[in-house]
Amino acid sequence: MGERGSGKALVMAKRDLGAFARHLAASYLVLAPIVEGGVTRFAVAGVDDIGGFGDRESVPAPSKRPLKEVFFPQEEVLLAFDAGGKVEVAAGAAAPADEVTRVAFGVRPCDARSLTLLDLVFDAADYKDPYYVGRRQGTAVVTFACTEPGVACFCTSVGGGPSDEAGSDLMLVEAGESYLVKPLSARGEGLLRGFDAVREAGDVELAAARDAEARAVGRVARDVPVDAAVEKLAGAFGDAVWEDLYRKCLGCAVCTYLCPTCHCFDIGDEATRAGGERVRNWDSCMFPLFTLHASGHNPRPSRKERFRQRIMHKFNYFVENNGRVACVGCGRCVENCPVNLDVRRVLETIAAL
Amino acid sequence: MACETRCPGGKTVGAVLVVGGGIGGMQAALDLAGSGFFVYMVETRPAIGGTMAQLDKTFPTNDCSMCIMSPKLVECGRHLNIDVITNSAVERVEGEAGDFTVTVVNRPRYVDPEKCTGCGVCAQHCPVGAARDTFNAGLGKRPSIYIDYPQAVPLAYVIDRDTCVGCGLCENMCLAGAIRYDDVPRERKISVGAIVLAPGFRAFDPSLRQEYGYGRYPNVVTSMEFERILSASGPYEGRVLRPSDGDIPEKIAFIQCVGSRDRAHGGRYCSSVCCMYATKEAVIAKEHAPGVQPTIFYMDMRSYGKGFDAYVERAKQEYGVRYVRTRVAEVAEVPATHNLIVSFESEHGRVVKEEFDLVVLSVGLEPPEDAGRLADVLGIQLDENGFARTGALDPLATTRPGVFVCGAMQGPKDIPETVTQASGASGAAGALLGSARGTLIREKIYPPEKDLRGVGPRIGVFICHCGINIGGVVDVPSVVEYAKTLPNVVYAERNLYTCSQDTQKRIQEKIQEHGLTRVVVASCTPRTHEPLFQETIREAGLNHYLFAMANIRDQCSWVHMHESEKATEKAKDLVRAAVAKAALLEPLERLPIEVKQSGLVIGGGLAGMIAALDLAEQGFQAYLVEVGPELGGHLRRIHFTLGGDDVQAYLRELVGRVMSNPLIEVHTSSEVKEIAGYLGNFRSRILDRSQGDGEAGSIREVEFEHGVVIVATGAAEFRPSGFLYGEHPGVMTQSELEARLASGVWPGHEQEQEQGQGKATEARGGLGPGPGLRRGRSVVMIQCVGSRDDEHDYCSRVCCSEAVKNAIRLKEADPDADVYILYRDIRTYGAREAYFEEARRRGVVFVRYPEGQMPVVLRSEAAEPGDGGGGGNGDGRLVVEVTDTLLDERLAIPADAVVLSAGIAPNESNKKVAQMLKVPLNESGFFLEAHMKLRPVDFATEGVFLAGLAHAPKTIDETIAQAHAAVARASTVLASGAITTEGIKSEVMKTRCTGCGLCVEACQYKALEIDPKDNVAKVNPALCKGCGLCAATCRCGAITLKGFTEEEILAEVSALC
Amino acid sequence: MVTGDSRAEITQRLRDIARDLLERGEVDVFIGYEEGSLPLRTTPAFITRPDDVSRLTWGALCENNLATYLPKFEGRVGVVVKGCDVRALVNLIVEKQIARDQVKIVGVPCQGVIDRRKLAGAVGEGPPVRSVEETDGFIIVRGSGFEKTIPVQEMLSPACATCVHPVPVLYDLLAGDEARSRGACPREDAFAEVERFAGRNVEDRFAYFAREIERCIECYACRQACPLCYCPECFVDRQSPKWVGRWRDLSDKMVFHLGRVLHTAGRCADCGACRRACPAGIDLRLLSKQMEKDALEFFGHEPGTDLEAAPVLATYRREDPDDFIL
Amino acid sequence: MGQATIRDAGANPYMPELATITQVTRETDANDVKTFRVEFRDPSTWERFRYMPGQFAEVSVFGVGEAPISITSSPTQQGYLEFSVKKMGQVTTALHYSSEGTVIGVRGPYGNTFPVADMQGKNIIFIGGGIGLAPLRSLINYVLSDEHRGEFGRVQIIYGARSSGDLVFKGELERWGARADIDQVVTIDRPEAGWSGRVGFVPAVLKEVAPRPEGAVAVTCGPPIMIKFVLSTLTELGFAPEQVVTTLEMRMKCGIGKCGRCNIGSKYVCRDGPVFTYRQLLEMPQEY
Repeated sequence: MGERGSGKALVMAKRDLGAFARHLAASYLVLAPIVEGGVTRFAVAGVDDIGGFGDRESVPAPSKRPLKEVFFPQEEVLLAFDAGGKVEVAAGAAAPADEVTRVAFGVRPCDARSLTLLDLVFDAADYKDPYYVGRRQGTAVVTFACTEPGVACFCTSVGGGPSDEAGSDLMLVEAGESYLVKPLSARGEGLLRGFDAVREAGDVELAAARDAEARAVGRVARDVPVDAAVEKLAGAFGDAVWEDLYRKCLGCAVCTYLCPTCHCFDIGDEATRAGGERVRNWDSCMFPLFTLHASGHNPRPSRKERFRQRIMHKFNYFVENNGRVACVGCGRCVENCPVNLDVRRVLETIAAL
Repeated sequence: MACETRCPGGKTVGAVLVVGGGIGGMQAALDLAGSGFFVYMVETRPAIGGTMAQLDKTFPTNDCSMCIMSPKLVECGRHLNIDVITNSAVERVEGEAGDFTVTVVNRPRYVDPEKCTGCGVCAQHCPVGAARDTFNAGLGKRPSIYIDYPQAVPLAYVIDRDTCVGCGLCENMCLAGAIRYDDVPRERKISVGAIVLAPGFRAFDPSLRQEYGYGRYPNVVTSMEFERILSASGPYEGRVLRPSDGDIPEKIAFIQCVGSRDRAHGGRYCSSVCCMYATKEAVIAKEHAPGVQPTIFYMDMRSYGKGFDAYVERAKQEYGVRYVRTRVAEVAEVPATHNLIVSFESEHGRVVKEEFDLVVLSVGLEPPEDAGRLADVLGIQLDENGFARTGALDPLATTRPGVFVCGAMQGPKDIPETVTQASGASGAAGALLGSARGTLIREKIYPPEKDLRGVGPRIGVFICHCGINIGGVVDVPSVVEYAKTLPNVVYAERNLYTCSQDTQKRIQEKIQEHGLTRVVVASCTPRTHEPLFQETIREAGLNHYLFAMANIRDQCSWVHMHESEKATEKAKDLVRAAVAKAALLEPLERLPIEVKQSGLVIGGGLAGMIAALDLAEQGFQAYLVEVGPELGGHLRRIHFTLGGDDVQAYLRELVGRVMSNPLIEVHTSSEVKEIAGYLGNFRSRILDRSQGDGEAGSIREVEFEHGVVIVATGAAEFRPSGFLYGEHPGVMTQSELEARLASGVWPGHEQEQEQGQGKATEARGGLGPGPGLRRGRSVVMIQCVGSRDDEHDYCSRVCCSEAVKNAIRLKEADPDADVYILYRDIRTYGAREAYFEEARRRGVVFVRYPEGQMPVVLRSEAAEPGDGGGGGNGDGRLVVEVTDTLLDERLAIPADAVVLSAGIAPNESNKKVAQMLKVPLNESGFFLEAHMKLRPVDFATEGVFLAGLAHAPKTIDETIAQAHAAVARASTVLASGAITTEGIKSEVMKTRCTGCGLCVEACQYKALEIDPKDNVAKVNPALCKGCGLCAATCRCGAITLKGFTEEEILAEVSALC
Repeated sequence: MVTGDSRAEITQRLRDIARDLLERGEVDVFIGYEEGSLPLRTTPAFITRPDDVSRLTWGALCENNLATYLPKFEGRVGVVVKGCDVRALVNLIVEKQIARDQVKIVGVPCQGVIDRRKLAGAVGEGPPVRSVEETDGFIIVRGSGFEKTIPVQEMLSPACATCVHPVPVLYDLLAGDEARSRGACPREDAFAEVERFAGRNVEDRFAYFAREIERCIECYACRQACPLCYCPECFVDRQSPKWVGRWRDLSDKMVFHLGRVLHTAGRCADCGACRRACPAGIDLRLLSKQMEKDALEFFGHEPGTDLEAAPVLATYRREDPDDFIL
Repeated sequence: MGQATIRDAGANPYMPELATITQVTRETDANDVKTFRVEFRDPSTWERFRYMPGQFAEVSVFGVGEAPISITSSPTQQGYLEFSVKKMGQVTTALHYSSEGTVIGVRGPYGNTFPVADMQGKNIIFIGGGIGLAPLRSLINYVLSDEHRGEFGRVQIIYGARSSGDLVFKGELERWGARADIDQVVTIDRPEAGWSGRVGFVPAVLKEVAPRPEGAVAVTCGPPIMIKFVLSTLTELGFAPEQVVTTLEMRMKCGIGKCGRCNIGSKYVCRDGPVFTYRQLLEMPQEY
């Protein structure tokens, strides 16, 4: 988002991360991956949470819940109305913001990349979603390059990578005892304003960062033939392969809800006697109700069609409309599928058609 | 049918005259009209309703009397085939059974009932305000132009010319122009085939008992006056106050047997109901004014009916009602306070004087005022007490063919007995007139249902004041105003009594006027009143089910009696919920179902045989299934009645009639294996072993289809344990004694014959010498063996009379014999009291033993070997040890025979039958009827009826009446050949159904099955009773109960949140 | 104690059985387990050709309850079941979701399955596990720069600890030796955990469930993984009436979870599928276990052990106790 | 297809305009279809709300929810909008229970429009079934309006319903039928007492009437099964897929191409539709 930063790489000592956290917390609302009941999600974080981020030996790849909920929460009130017929935008719903008030901190590159995909939907040319756009404009994204990608990761297969810069305003890359600090936008630079514990990066740090990046890229285990799959999918709608592929799918929404790029939603009213609210919630193409008509007709009546829709939408329809696959390879759907229905294997199967 | 033989002249008129519009008359009229006869109901008072309309509550359920009765009132009032002729009397009866011509004289009412709207403006302006209010038992005052009570049917005013000053104000005020000062008596001739008498009773006039001071002391009131005091619609609006000063009395004395069991002043008979109504009044008084301390002075506690003992027990334990066994000698007034001093003898013989604030005289029931005149007009005989004479074996028939009787006219009785007899009498009349069934009735034609498809809800709300019942607690006008603000409500109003006939008309007018598409009534309970209102809106063209009810009485004013404001808020909540539900209501369809015109009678005892015969005589096929090898049941063990009728001869005659009736198919040694189906369309399978058991091919499996089931499985004498029963040949039960007496096992037989009493003796089965009982010796009877104890919480009702009967027999045979009856209460209710008296007169010794101290039967230490005889078989003589409460002494009575008055125990097999039919048993193991008071022979399960000992212990005449009643009720179903199902039914949504079949298991009515084709559940709408169990069972939410859809219920609930 | 040998043995038996069933044409599909795409995972395998039976595997990581695929299954199917799985399958037969003659039940005497959450805890934070090896009662996990050997018995799913029927109560074929199954939990110990929990005060108990349920993201993986949740339309999805609001606050989530527990009460035999499927790790076992206990105590009903017994809470008998209702 | 209206990017697209129901017309005998005429409470709304035939709006009953409903009035009829609604789900039921004076929410117009420009100078054949006449009615009245009538050739209307009671817009059908510049055939599925018009299913009637494809455009809307047979009949009659226009129905929530519900292939019915040519349909997955 916004204009590109100067690109001048800086460096800060790892031990100064706490100070940086305090610096950020002084001016912004900081949202960082917090563990709640065993589930990591982006939530308002304290200085210790942020400062401790770098102390972890190695941060396990992406938070369980995706970054998208910072911008597109699972449930949000769009409008409020009263019995007298007054309708207004719900209090607290984000209006377009002129300045950055929030920082998403400790974001992984795949999640940051997902924002550039969501932008295509919510910040489209014809209709803009003011709730998303407002939060997006008001939130800077501070990303940590991955050094130890997870076993389910396949970011490199979808155009991303452990140090992919897309969607980030500021990126921190581990370089020995320091972090290489890369401002990627004016907003990223803004975050550093007034923070003194950075200096310009030297060759040693740059080299160390490069090494770490290369190592990380090497650790992204799978090379998924995404392009081949995308190509095959164009003609695969009617293929018998779906019959085998969907079979073990349970039809739950784990993959779509935890996906950083899935963005389907539902709108409904909640009434009280005095009025009510119009509420938006995540929805999932995996649910039969998603497409069920009031007449009882369902264009996608079985799990097979719904499973196909998910794959087709991400790797075919979205590509047709936007030129990009709607996947950042974060591996959440792979990791969390109750039956280990691995999208990478699905793509491999399709590519092999 | 039977008419050809019974109705001389062959002409049979398909109409019946019912004399009396009380609960008995109404029940008889409704049953008759329901089974195809036109009914003329003649009532002397200006409105029907009778005594029950005056009662506050009814025992033993404490139901509000008016509340349970008013649906019947209204139904009578609006029934197409009941002509209610009030303010009238029967003047002449000519003709004979099958074709009577009756002259009815219509006394002037001075108000045209066709024109009167019941608005009451006339009464408001009547200058006379102090006429004696007869409805309120004289406690209140009323104008000269009046109605008895607000729900009166017909709702038309009447002028009491005795007090009317003739000012003409009412005529001036009446917008309807209904006043007719010049009204004159009119005669009307009606033609009927039979007559049912139900004129009720007259309360004993207690001023005849000078010593109790009634009429002199203001605070001595009759039980009926007290009933009105308790009633919310009474003179004190339900507050317990005493007449002298309007204070709340603390100590209230109830004096029993005022005019009953009293040779000197009233009837010799027991009035049967006073013990219970006094208990009820004591309990209700206590509920109304918790500070009240009621004391009931009684002689014997005659709580002999079903559930009555438990009721009295509750009165004692829960309400602290005090019971004192004594006969009150005198009541005197303390002039300064108008308090009353009650003098009585304590149990131990001391004279005690106790001061009370109020004395209630439990007055007895006497024959109705014009019983004598009626008897003359109708040409029937009265008995020695002035009640209609009937036979013990034909309790509903008067001495004139074609004239039947029911209720208190036949003898004192309570409401269920009356209702039973009323149905029974209507059944008997129906049997007489079977061939003319349906010839004179008119069919109800409804206006077409309005097409409301897609029309949004326009709701009308009618909120009932119900006297002070609701209005005394809930601020009804504010609820009305509130209702007007609710969504979809286009009209709201309050009514004094929403259930009254004029309000029904009003609701219909409002439906038309405001284009209402849904109606909400906020009043009492849908259980009693929903059908009434549904009928009302249907007559206005709305589907029955576009109706919702808010129960702001039971669920609001009653339970929040002391929190008026909160109750008002709650009433609003309840109305809001009902309105929310009403908005979603959809029209539902009632389906017609064909009815097989036949009945299965389970049990071939007295009740079963009578029922089968009645069915046959009414023209329906009967299948009579008896488990034993012979017909007769318990009756086979009874040889004579109290009055001396030869029961066995009667039984032989009855069996003969049953066996020879071509419409009765008898299966003895047979067992019902399976009953499937539903009202109108049952299908049963029985195993008939009458051709032998076990041999190949001898067991026949028979199947038949039938429209109704009558459960008459009977009961048996309890088989005692202890008392040396079965161990000593001198210990026997009453029926065993009776068998011996019948076969003449008594010395002195010859002597009696010599004395010229042979004829009588012969008629009584012939007494002769035999083992076990010898002249000049002692017989001890022990009452309540297997009754009123820990295992049997009920009174067996018949044992006292049986003991008295057999004791008299023994004394007749040998006046020197010592006959003892050890008892707790002697319950010779009704006319049986005379036999109790006779027994005492003959020297039978009655010894009362205390609660919980059963007499003990021992072998005598000093056996007298020389005695010989049947008893002297080496077992020795018997000694009965008992504590005499009167003497407060332990007695040891030597006995050569001990007779155990064993109770009536329910059949074990009842459980199986209950399960097959899905009908309930009560805690004692007897079948539980649909409603203790007003549906005594019906089950909640439609098409299944009940008679005889299977219901509860009862006497022969009661059993006979009940059997007639069961068939009368059944014939309301069978007669029309078709019935209409309820609209509330389950519906399966196929797309949600998984075919798991759990609903099939859950359904108690076998209304569901899995359709094998598409593997989803399917409802049989004819079988579905709309109970909703399947809907609750279905996890997938595939089953909806129409009329109670989840949307509707949730709308109701969320309206409350 | 499971041994490497018995794992291999059972795997071989399963393959033989599957091959046999498919070759004889007794089943159209054989559902078992195969190696998964991640180190700690196996995945359901739908085998239709005898040649593919070699994909089948067996081990302590075979966690899924395959009975969940059976409702309204078209054609004849063979399915591998553990002791707990088959109890769900019995329910499905009782509830007519699959015909007994359409399914070949291949039982495995169960030695318990690994709880991945527990294992993750044992491995600790740090670099991810990249490979796993199962040997003689141990599981060896390896990642960049580390290797840990962990006893399988300590890693078992909590449901396994209270399992009273490790050997399937119903099967057509048994792939293994009954004697080698994990010892059954003594009946009296099966409910120790819920009894302890029930002893806590009501606030504590509520707080526990509130904490669990708060994490729910309404992905309905628990429902979808549950073999007993086969309603064509779940009550949470109903639009008319709408039982569950869209505000998705705690009470709505509670309605779902508690409603689901009640719908499976008297049927659920604690296979643990819901808990395993949940991405938020919500544990409602205590509640469903309590239901199991109540069904047993009040009605003498042990879910999924009797083909003749209908779900106890969906049927009514006069003699059913009701004194606990009020 | 016509160009979708692009709204002011700064506006909140979820914010409905308030409109008052000013007239409710019962359409069918069963009263399961009603036409609601609504007027914006704020007249300036009309400046933002410019629509063309084929477009729809998200209509909301506050407290119940929103539903996409095609606009059945023609932009040539000014000062009000009309929606014909069949009682189906929650919102439509709530609408049915709303009376005149009720304030509802309307946001839109959404979706593309009938390709009015491409139809210029051509004969137009309207083929409707049941409530499917509602979107066509907008275009019919547009075409028949004084200001536009000259831009189009002959107009043919083939309309059918299950029974005479299920026909909608009966008054207009009569007026159209009376016009000389229109060939109109109204049919019902089964014979019926008192019905003197044609009997038979719409595709069969279409086959009989056999409109000529030359210089013509067929516009059809109705139940899916009818559309299926109408499309094949038109093909038989020689209509090229490009000459056939229909509108699709899909479950929708946002109306602005975001919520994902109405996605068919790479199209979003709310944004890229609801009007599609048969050609386009042939290129889309059969998931509607």
